[in-house]
Parts: sequence; structure tokens; C-alpha cells
Amino acid sequence: GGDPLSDTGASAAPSSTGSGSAAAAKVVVGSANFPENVLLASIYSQALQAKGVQVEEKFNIGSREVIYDQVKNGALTVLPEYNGGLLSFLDPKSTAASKDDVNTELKSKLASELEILDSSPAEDNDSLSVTKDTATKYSLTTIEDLAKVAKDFAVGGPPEFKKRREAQFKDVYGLTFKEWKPTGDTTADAIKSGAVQVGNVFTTDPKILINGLVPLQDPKSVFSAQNVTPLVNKAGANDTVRTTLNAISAKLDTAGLVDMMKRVAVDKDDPPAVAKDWLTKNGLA
Amino acid sequence: MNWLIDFFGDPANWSGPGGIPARLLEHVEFSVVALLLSMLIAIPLGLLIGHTGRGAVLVVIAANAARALPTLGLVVLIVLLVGVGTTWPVLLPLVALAIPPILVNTYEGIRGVEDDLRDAAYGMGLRGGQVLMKVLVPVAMPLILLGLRVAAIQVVATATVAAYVGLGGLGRYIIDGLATKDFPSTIGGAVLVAALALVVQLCFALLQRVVVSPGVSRRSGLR
Amino acid sequence: MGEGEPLIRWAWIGRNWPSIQQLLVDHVVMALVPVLLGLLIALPLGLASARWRVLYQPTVSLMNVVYSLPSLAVFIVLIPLTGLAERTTVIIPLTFYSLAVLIPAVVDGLAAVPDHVRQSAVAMGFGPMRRLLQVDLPIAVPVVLAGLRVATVSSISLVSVGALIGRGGLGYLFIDGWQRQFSTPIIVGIVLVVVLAVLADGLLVLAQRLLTPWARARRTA
Amino acid sequence: MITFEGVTKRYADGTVAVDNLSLQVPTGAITVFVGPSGCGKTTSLRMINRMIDASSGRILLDDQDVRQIDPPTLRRGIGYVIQQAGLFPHRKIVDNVATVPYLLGWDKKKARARAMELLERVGLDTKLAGRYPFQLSGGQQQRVGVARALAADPPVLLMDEPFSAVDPVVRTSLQDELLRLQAELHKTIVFVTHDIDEAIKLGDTVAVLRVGGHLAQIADPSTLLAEPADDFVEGFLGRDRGIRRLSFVPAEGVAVRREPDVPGWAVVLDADGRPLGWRADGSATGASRSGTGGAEESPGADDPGRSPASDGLLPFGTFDPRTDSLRAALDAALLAPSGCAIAVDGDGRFEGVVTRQAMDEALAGAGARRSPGEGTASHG
Amino acid sequence: MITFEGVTKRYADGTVAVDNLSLQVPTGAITVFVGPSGCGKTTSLRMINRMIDASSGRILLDDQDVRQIDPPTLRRGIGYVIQQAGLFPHRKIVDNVATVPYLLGWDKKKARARAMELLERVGLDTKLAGRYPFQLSGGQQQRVGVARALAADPPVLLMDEPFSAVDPVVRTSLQDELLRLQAELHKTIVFVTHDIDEAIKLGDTVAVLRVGGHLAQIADPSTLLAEPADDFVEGFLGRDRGIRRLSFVPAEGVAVRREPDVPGWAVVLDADGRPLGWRADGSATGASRSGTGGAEESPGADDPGRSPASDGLLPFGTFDPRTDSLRAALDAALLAPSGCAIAVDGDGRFEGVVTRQAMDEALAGAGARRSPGEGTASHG
Ligand SMILES: Nc1ncnc2c1ncn2[C@@H]1O[C@H](COP(=O)(O)OP(=O)(O)OP(=O)(O)O)[C@@H](O)[C@H]1O
Ligand SMILES: Nc1ncnc2c1ncn2[C@@H]1O[C@H](COP(=O)(O)OP(=O)(O)OP(=O)(O)O)[C@@H](O)[C@H]1O
Ligand SMILES: [Mg+2]
Ligand SMILES: [Mg+2]
Repeated sequence: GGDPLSDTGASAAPSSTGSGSAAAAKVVVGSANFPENVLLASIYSQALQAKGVQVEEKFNIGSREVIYDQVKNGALTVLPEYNGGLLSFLDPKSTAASKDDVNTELKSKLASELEILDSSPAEDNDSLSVTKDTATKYSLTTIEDLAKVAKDFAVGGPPEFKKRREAQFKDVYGLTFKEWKPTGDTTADAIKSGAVQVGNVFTTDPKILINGLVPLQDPKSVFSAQNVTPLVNKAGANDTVRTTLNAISAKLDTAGLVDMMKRVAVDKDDPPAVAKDWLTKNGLA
Repeated sequence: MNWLIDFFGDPANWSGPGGIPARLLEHVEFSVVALLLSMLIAIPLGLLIGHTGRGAVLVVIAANAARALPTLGLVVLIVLLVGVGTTWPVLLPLVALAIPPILVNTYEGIRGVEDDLRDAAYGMGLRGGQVLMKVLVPVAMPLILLGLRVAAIQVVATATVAAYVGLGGLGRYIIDGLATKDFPSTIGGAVLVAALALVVQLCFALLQRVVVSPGVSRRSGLR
Repeated sequence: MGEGEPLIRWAWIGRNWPSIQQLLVDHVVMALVPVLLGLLIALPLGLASARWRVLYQPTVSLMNVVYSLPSLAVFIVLIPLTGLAERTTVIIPLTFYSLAVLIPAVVDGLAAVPDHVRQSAVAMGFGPMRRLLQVDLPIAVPVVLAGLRVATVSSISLVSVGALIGRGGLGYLFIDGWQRQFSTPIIVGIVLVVVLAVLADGLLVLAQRLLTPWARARRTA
Repeated sequence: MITFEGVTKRYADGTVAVDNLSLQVPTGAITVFVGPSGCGKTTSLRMINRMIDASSGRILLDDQDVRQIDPPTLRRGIGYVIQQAGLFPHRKIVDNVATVPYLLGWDKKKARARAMELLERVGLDTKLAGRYPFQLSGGQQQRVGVARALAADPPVLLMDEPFSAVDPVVRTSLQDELLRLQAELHKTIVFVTHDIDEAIKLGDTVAVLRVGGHLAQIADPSTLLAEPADDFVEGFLGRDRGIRRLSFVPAEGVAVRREPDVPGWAVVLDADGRPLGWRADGSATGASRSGTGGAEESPGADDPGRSPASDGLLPFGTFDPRTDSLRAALDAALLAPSGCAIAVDGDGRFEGVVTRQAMDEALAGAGARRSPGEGTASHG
Repeated sequence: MITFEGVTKRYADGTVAVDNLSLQVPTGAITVFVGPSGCGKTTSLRMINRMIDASSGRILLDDQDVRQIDPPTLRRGIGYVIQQAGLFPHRKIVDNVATVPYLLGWDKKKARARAMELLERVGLDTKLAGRYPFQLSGGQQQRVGVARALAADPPVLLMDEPFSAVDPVVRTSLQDELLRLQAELHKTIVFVTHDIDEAIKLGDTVAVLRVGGHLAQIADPSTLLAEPADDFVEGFLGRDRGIRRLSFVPAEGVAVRREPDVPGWAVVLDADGRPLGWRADGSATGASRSGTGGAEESPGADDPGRSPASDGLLPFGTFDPRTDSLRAALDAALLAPSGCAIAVDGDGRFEGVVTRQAMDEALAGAGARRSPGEGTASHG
């Protein structure tokens, strides 16, 4: 048999199937397993519900690698995505960096069952970050500066980092790290505690602020544009879904996203509540 | 099968800090330390309550409730509380997981020794400690070992959760494989864990031969 | 955890109670269905193993292997078959874990039927089916129930691992709390899982008391 | 009548448990199978209700070959009692007893009523009916086992060492109970035991088996004791055969003298004419005070415990010539310092004494009962 | 000597298991505590080695209060044997037996040698030494239990129903073994049983306890049988007291006539002078063929099993006047059609017969042994 994780056998998917009509009774909103994505999915879900769409939520499922297929086979209908991330997932060799370049290329690489809707201005970039002390001590401002010290640095990040990024950093910046540590959600803490010297964290991660980390600039754009973009299964989505999600993308910007993430991660407000407030404030629900 | 070949055939998987030997060692280390810690707590306690009969009901109820403790929850909670950088977040939940079977089996083993035997031992002039160590423990040994075996296997299988909070061990292959959709890695990790668990079973089978007197094991028809 | 973050934010619990309840229901379903399924499968398998002793050792060895598989790995392997974030994906492996406990329990329970009782039943003119239903199985109940208790408690505890593949009932609270460095949901989740387990265990003990007034209180664990 | 015709049982592993056994179990009587461990008693018994099927030969139950009857049907008509009683631990006593009636489809109320009646019959308090087996003592459980076997009033009862797990005192009372029941019910009982005393006490007929499943001897107990067929049977019967045989000789024939002549001894009676003891009576040579009634009423007469020595009275033994055996009479004689047994009536009132000479004659008579050649009857 | 002085044991729940018990256990003899279940036998026994401490009163071991001795030390000097033997399942037989020597710090080799010696002494094959307890039969285990208790040669042995879990045949052999051992070792033994026959067989002294822990009677077995202190003891002793008492009367005193005059009967001997049976001898009135040797050698003489009826010979009973009791002599007489017991020597060779009159006199003599007033000795 093939790799079960890439088995797209639609027949095995329990929810609506890929061949379902546009009037599919139920829209399944999924999310990856990190709070920001859950927040975005909540926004999508609540907005759709406000429009009378029947929604099922499947949040916190896993990483892109796992859930992309779920959208493709129709088990999920809608997924908040990041255009750059999705592109490098589909084509690791792609060098597109700007929002439009990325989206154009993305549309050509996307499976035929899928489409992306409008990208929002809101971005959540990947970054390589270090502590202020490290930055000062080795005078680091860009990723290029890391080249001279990388062999003494341990790098941390979510498990995907190793597979997706390590090679890119080697090719583009010539970085060979001393050691790779899968620090996952603790990356920011690991950087702070010194368990790793540099780590892959998201720019909207409030812990960058809390812990006073310094994201290094990415002049060669290994980290491409990361605009929040709804990925939908064509068959599962109707026009109501499309217009609703596009309306959201129009209103969502980075500052707003960072504000919301502060509430979620620092104030411990729950994503659905935060989502609801944002929708109300923006007149979307 | 080719996933296994993909995984085990990849030389990169055999060296360095992310290689199988290193991961295996980490996994064994967690497991052994957790098992030793829980033995240190559960065996003396089990012997004590089994021998004196005091506090047994309470301890057994507590141990049963402890079986319900979700390891994942404990792991993340402890990381939150004590931070990353130590292995305690994995050790403590694993210890909590291992204590109930060891404790309950030790207690039941000691308590289950026939009164006759206890009587005979005291009647011959053995002192309390001698009765415990020279008679009760050897006779209860099969049950004590059974408890240890169950605990060890659960610990080995559950130590995979450590990977979720960024710690090492064979769970890395599973968690990372899940995150990156690297199926060979997931399956390879699972196979390694299962193999380790089987080795543990085997070790206990051997241990049983060595530590349990044939007079006890064959009497009760144990293997 | 952020500085100054309290261990528990009580207000959070109140605010999120409805969704916690949903998780609780989901958790209960995913924990109990495997145990029930396990019981349904273990009875015929256990009967068969008790009857043809040659089957017993292989069955138990197989179950031991199953038991030593990390639950997470099994969930993942099942995803393509049963779907991500689906109850079935969690229920199937847990059913196997329950079997690993319940089959030996059924066999031991049947073995606990004293030979002289079985002989008398035959001598009084019980046919095989009748004997099984009216004599063997009722007498096996205490041992089977003891196994059921262990299976239930571990099942309740194990469901939470399903959160790693998006369907873990109360386990979701662990992931959520973890990602937001937020201890409240984690603690709530742990407490609810333990309370659920203790409650289920208590109910089974009660059931045992009611079902088997004839059995001397023997096993405590 | 149950007939074994050349029955052999060879187990799968080749063990011959019963070898060409032929014998008859008479209707309405107790037949005991006795023999050392492993001699095939249980196997023989269980072939009757087809718990085990014979390898060859036939077993007839009232002229019908048991192999022609469907086993469950056959078994419902045969009571079966075993050592551990085999009670169903999960059923109340009353339901245990009513098991076969339920199986036969009796209505629940009727079955329970029958069970209650049987509990009484085997000497159990009906208050126990609602208990579970573990709440009963071993002896009580065994009684329930008997009641259960009797529930559907089967004509045949098979009992496999039913009393061997209880202590000697209880065992004796269970044996007595069984004899009492049998006197009322007249079942055809096959009783297995390895205890020869039990066999002799209970059996109308005793079949002694020897290892390998051979019949060594089948006879009534008295004949068995008097004329064991061979050394094996004699060894199995153990010592005291002569004395034990006297159990089967009624004491009726012993001459009782109302005014006996026992030199140097006199019997002292209480106001009701019950003997109190012997007194060494140097003066009155042999004049028994019996018949003279309360003249010698003892000061200790209201003491229920006999302590004869307290007032110079010496111990005595009594027997009832109408119901006791010669063994009891001999025992009574041996207990008395005078060597003379005291005969009493059913109420324990003095009837007379048996002189040493009369006893000697009675014993000689018991020994001489047999004429030469009678012994051949014992070879089965 | 072990002395109970007003010993009372009241358990935590208020049960008075032993009530003001005073008695003496003589040195070098077997004292049996007997009584119904729950009468406090075990409790009394276990107060001696302080497995249980008395609530009040004192127990003296050779004049020292046991409560002044550290329990483990006390116990190492007292052998203790219990019902299921209580062998340590994880130790080989030899190490089980050597338990106390090891505890006392004996060197391993010496302890094992001692253990082997004891295994032989209790009649076990030393090949069993390397086995584990589960590989032994119940009777063998019980023997190991006795060996273990004897290992450090303690002067005192406590035995709590040691033989009650084995079957009657094995029990008898264990009892005989114990008596043989005691004849060599002269330990002070306290033996608990609920079986009165065992008590009478083994005890030099028998203490009968009654429920509530009261001493009902303490006496030697013969006295006990002859003069039970009260109805309780009499009931407990059961029937056949008179006959059983004869076990304690040696048969030596019985008059044996080498050329007896038994009208109508003759004894037939084989070539070696062993009796073959009685023959009804109408012609020769009472002329025994004894002494005339092989003249009447029987055709069946080489048949090891006696089947007297086969050639007109009738069954007979024998006894050895040097070793047997009067009970055996009486039994022999009752087995013979002539009513006369045949006396034989240790090799089974004819020595003479006991006439009915001689037997009657011997029996009367046994009854008359006691003089009035002797019975008072029995009130403890
Ligand atoms: N199922 C069996 N398979 C093989 N041999 C058997 C089986 N059951 C009994 N035997 C053997 O048959 C012989 C007779 O056994 P059975 O049980 O009839 O003896 P028993 O007289 O009832 O003995 P006990 O007094 O010990 O109950 C024994 O040698 C026994 O070992
Ligand atoms: N630990 C205890 N607590 C309370 N009561 C007890 C205890 N042990 C014994 N008894 C009671 O004390 C009484 C005497 O018990 P003991 O064991 O000495 O009797 P026994 O004569 O040895 O009886 P058996 O023949 O059944 O062994 C019984 O009524 C018993 O129930
Ligand atoms: Mg049998
Ligand atoms: Mg006792």
C-alpha cells in the first residue's frame, strides 16, 4: 500500500465527499493545531453561521501536512491557510515571495478540487528569532548574520521545520546548525532558557513580545509572504461561503490579528469569544 | 513494508542526536528512571500496607484513581509549571502511571499469602522483617513482577508523549512524523516502541525465571 | 507560563462551561463505546479461548503486543481508514486495548467456575447453551467486572491522547492550554477525566454489588 | 434396578478405569461402591447418568439401556450429589433446590414450594432458603445438595463421596439423616465412598472395588465383615471386624433377667426407675435392688450429668434390647464394673441385666450363626 | 512442664475464647487438647508460644513466665506444626527443614546434614530433599512439617490439628509415625485435634475443652472412656466407650490354653504351625489338632489370600498376647465360629486358644480393675 497519510481515498472520508454538490448541507471548518489558526477558523465558522450556513467545527487537528489532504478529499470544507506556507508545502523549490506572486503560483499548484479565496492583508510570518542578548553579543540583525555562528547554535522549532526549512536555510544562507531540537510550542521558551540559541517562531506569536525576542530579518525571503487566505474545497463551498470568507479577508489586518492573539495567548480569552468580538466590531456578525 | 525500509534503511536515521540509537537511549532512560522511581515509592508502600494491613483500603482506592490520570494532561501541566529543560515533566506522569499497578500488585501479593504460611513463619521464631523478606516477598514475587511488567510496558508505550513537549525519545519519530506527514517515521517509531515493549516482556520473563523460586512459579502454574 | 498567570482562572470555567460539557460528552462516548464493544467481542473470544485452551495463549500474546503499541501511533495509522478527528479513529484502538484486558478477564472468570459446580449442572440435565447462560456466565461476572473496571478507567484516561489527532474529548483542553501556556484548561481537563473515571469505577462497583450479592467481597483492585 | 453388564471404561489416555464390571443395584435400597482412591468408583457411578459413556458393555436402568436415552432427559430423572455439594453460588438456596423443577418447566411457585418442603425434609431451617450458598456451613450445604437432588422426586440417586468434605461429627449426622430419609423415601441409591465405615453403616449392599476397576466382592455388610473374599478385602475392612459385625446382630436374643444374681453388685435406680449406677455391695451378695423401686433413690438424681463416683456409685452401660445391636449390649457390659449390661426400655427405665454368661452365649450365638459353606455366597 | 494458671483470653471483639484455664502439661508426654470447633483449642495452644498473648493469667514454661521471654527467642525453642504444614513454597524441602537452624546461625552444611537426618527420621526418602513442597503429597508435606519443627531439637512441640487435612489412611500412618518418634524422643508435646479417636490414640493425657474455653475434663484416655466427667464429655466420646477402653488393657492377662477343649471345633495349621482356620469337627469332640503339626496341612497353604470356605475351613481371628490389647483378643474371638480367639506368636505361629470362659474372665477383670472411688481422680 501507499503512504496512508497521503491516501486520498475519498470514499474513506466520513464527512461529505469530494463529489458533493455546491449546495452541500454542511460546511466543515477545520483548523491546524495552533491557537492562531483556531482563532481564524472560529472567525470563519461564526461568520458562516451568522449567514445561516450549517457548520461543523473540527479544530486543532494537526499540521498542514495532515490537514491539506483532508480538505482535498472533502472531509474538511474550509481551512484558514497562509499563502506562502501553503505554496512552499506544495512546491518546496518555489521562490515566489510577494503576495501576488505567491497567490498566482499557488493557484497553479493547487489540486483541482481546491481553490483559494481572497488573501487578507494580515500576515503571520515565520521568523528565526534569538534573544536580545544573543543578538547583541553576536551582532545579529539578519539571518545572513547567523552564518558565522550557526555551527555553534542549536536551532529549535516545530517538527515541520526540519523537513521543510532546514535544507532551504542551508541552500540559501549556507546555514548548518550544530543541532536541531524539536521544541514545538515551547520554542520561544527554549530560546529564552538557552536550550536553543535560535528558533523558528511566528511573528504574531505573543511570546515574542512577552519574552523580548528579536526576529531576524529575512533578506533572501526564505520565509515567503504569509497572508491569511481561506483554502476551500470547491465542491463543499457555495457562494455564500465564498462571499462571507472574502468579506472577512477584506477586514483582517496584521495589527488586528496581533491584538486578537494577545487576547488569546496573554489574556487567555478563548478564540471563539475573541473571534466573536472581532466579527461584531467589524459588523460581520 | 517499504515504509519500514524507508525508515530503517535511511542511514541518517542511525546517527547523530536524532538517530535511532540516541532516541532509543533517551527512551530507555526515561522509562528506566521512571520505573525505578515508581518502584522506590510503590514497592515499600505496598509491602508496608500488605504486611501491616493498615491503610490498605485508602491506598488502593487512591491507586485506582491514579490510573485515571491522563498522562498527556500531566505532561503539559508540569511543563507549564516547571518549564522546559528538565525531564521531570515526563518522569512525573510516567511515575504516576507506573505506581498503581506496582503498588496494587505488591499489596495484593503480600496480602494474598496464605495465613498458614505467615503463622508457620512467626511460629518458628522469625521476626517481623524476616517474615516479610524471607517468606512473604518470595512467595508474592510472581505478582510483584507482574505488576512491574505491566507498569514497564505502559511506561515504554506512554513515554512517547514526551515528544509532544519537545523532549526526546522514540516518540519524536511519531510526533514529528505526524506533523510532517512522514509516515515511515511514524510507523518506524511505533515499531521501535512496540519492539522495545516486547523486549521488556522478554526481560521480565527471564527475570521471572531467575528471581521466582520454581517452588512458587510451578506451584501456581505460572510460566 | 507567563509571569503572574494564576494556576486557575475560575471565570474561564464558567465562561466555557457549555463547550466543556460538549467535550465531556464526546469524551464519555469515545471512552465507553470501546469498552462496550470490547465486552461484546471479548465474550465470544473469551468463551472460545476458555473452551479451546490452545487459542488462549496466542490470543493473550497478541493482545499483549497490541497493548504495548503507543496509542498515538495507532491513531495515526488509522487516519486514512477512518478519517482524521473522527470518533472512530479513537474508538478502534481503544477497543483493542479493552480487549487486551477483557479477554483474559472472561477466560479467568470462566476458569473460576468451580469444576464441581459445572459437573452438577451437567448432571442435573443442563444442555450446553443453558449451562453457559445460566451457570457459567453468571458465575464469571465478578471477575469480568473486575476487568471491566480496569478497562473503563484506562479507556477514559487514554481518550485524551486523541487530542493529538484532533479528537480527544477533554484532551482538547490539554492541547489548548498547552498552546496558550494556560494552566486552567489543563487542570480542568485532568480533574474532569479523573472524576469521570472514579465515577465510572464507582458505578461498576455498585453494579457488582447489585449483580452479585452472592460473591464474597474478595478483589479490591 | 440398575444392571451393569460387562461394563468397561477405557479413557483416551489408555487408562482402564473400569474393567468388565457386572453387578446389580437393587431397587429401593442403598448400594455402596467402596474402594481405594483411583479404583474407578466415580467412573462407574458417572456411567449411570452418562456423564461418562462406557467403552463397552451395557448399563440398564429398569431394563432400558441408558445409551438409548438423551442425556439431559436421563439426568433430570436421576438425582446427583457430590462432594463439594456443587451448589450454584449465584443462586439462593431455594432456587438451587428448585433447579431441576425449573428445568422441567414447573411453574415457579410450585417449584419453590417443593423446594421449601424439601429443605424441611432434609432438616434445614427454611429461614435459610433466602441465603446464598457461601452463607451456609459445609454440612448445611451438603444437606442442600441432597435436597436439590431430590427435588424432582427422581427414583434414582447417585451420591459421590457426598459427605467426605465435612468434619466427622457433621458427617455422622448427615449419614443418620440419609438413613432416616431413605426409610421414608425408598430411593434406589448408589453411594460412592472410600470410607469403609461409612459403607458398612449406610449400605444395604456393599460393592468393594479394587484398583483397575475390578469388583472384589459384593455382599451385605455383615457378610462382608464375616467373610471377606480375599486378603485385599480383608485388609480394606481393617481391624475390629468381629466387633463391628455385632452391629448387624440385634440384641433381642440376649437373655435379660429382671432379678439377676450379680455377686457383690447392685443396681441403684432413681424415682422413675432409671438406673443411676452400680454399687459395690459386699453385704447383699448379688441381690439386685432392681424392682424394689425408689428405695435407693440417689441424692444426685436431679443432676442431669451422671457423676456416679460422687456417692460411691460406679459407671454403667445400658442398651435397649428392642432397638440396639449386640454391639451396644457388649459395650454396655464392658462399661460396667460388674461386667453386666443393663437393659432399659425406650424411656430409659430399668428392665433387667444381662449376666456375663448370658452375654457370652449371645456372642457365641452370633459367631455360630453361620454354618460351614455359607461363606461361598460372598464370591461375586 | 507447661503450666496454665488461670489463663483467660478475650479477643478484641469481646469473644472469650479461653476462660480461666488452669492445667499442667507434663514433660516428655503427649497432652492432647480436644473439643468441638471454636472451643478455644488453637487459642490455648498459641498462647504457649505467644502467637497470641493471654489477657490474664500466666503460662509457665519450666517455671518461667513465657511473657518474660522475647517471642522470637521463645518460638525458636518450641516446635510448631500446623494443618497444611505451612511449608515455605519457595524453598526446597531440605531448606524448609533447616529453617530454624539457619535462623540460629548454624553453619549451612551442618544445618543441612541435620535436615537430612530428620527427613529420614520422619520416614521420608532423602531423595525428596531437593524437591519443592508442591511436588509432595499431603502426607509427605505433613511429615516435612514435623521434621521442620524438630530441626533445632526443641524440648517442646506444639501441633495444631496437624493431620486433619490428609485422608484417613495416611492419617493413621502419620499418627503411628508420631508415636514411634515420641517413643524415641520424649518431647513435651501439646497436640490439638477435634477428633476424639485421634486424641485417645495419641494422648498420654487428654484435656477435653468445651465451647467458651472451659476445661471439661483432663485425664488419661482409659479413665476418660471409663468415667466421663459429665454428659458433655460422654457425648463427645461417642459410642463404644466400653469396647474402646479395652484398647488400653493389654491382652497378656488372658489365659491361653495350648491344648484347649473346644467342643465340636478344631484348629487347622499349616506346615509352619500357622493357623489356617477352624473346622467343624463333629467326630473329635474338642480335640484341637494344634501341636500335631503338619498332619492337616491344607491344600490351599500356598495361597497368600485366606479363603477358608474353599475347603470347609471357617474364618478365624488371631492376636498376639504379648503386643495386642484385649480389644484385639475380643475381636479375634468374635470372628471365630467357635467363639474362641487363637493366640499366635510374633511370627504368626499358633500358641493356643482362649476359651470363651477365659475371655469372659479377662473382660470382667478389665471392668473390675477399678475400685470404688478411683473415679474421683478424673475431676481436673
Ligand atoms: N478423564 C480421565 N482421563 C484419564 N484417566 C482418568 C480420567 N478420569 C479418571 N481417570 C483414571 O481412572 C481411574 C479411576 O478414576 P475414578 O475417578 O473413577 O476413581 P475413584 O475410585 O473415584 O477415585 P477417588 O476415590 O480418588 O475419587 C484412575 O486411575 C484415574 O486416574
Ligand atoms: N482473632 C480473633 N478474634 C475474635 N475471635 C476469635 C479470634 N480467633 C478466634 N476467635 C474465636 O475464639 C473462639 C476460639 O477459637 P479457636 O480458634 O481457639 O477455636 P478452636 O478450638 O481451635 O476451633 P477449631 O476446631 O475450629 O480450630 C472461637 O469462637 C473463635 O471464633
Ligand atoms: Mg472419585
Ligand atoms: Mg483451631
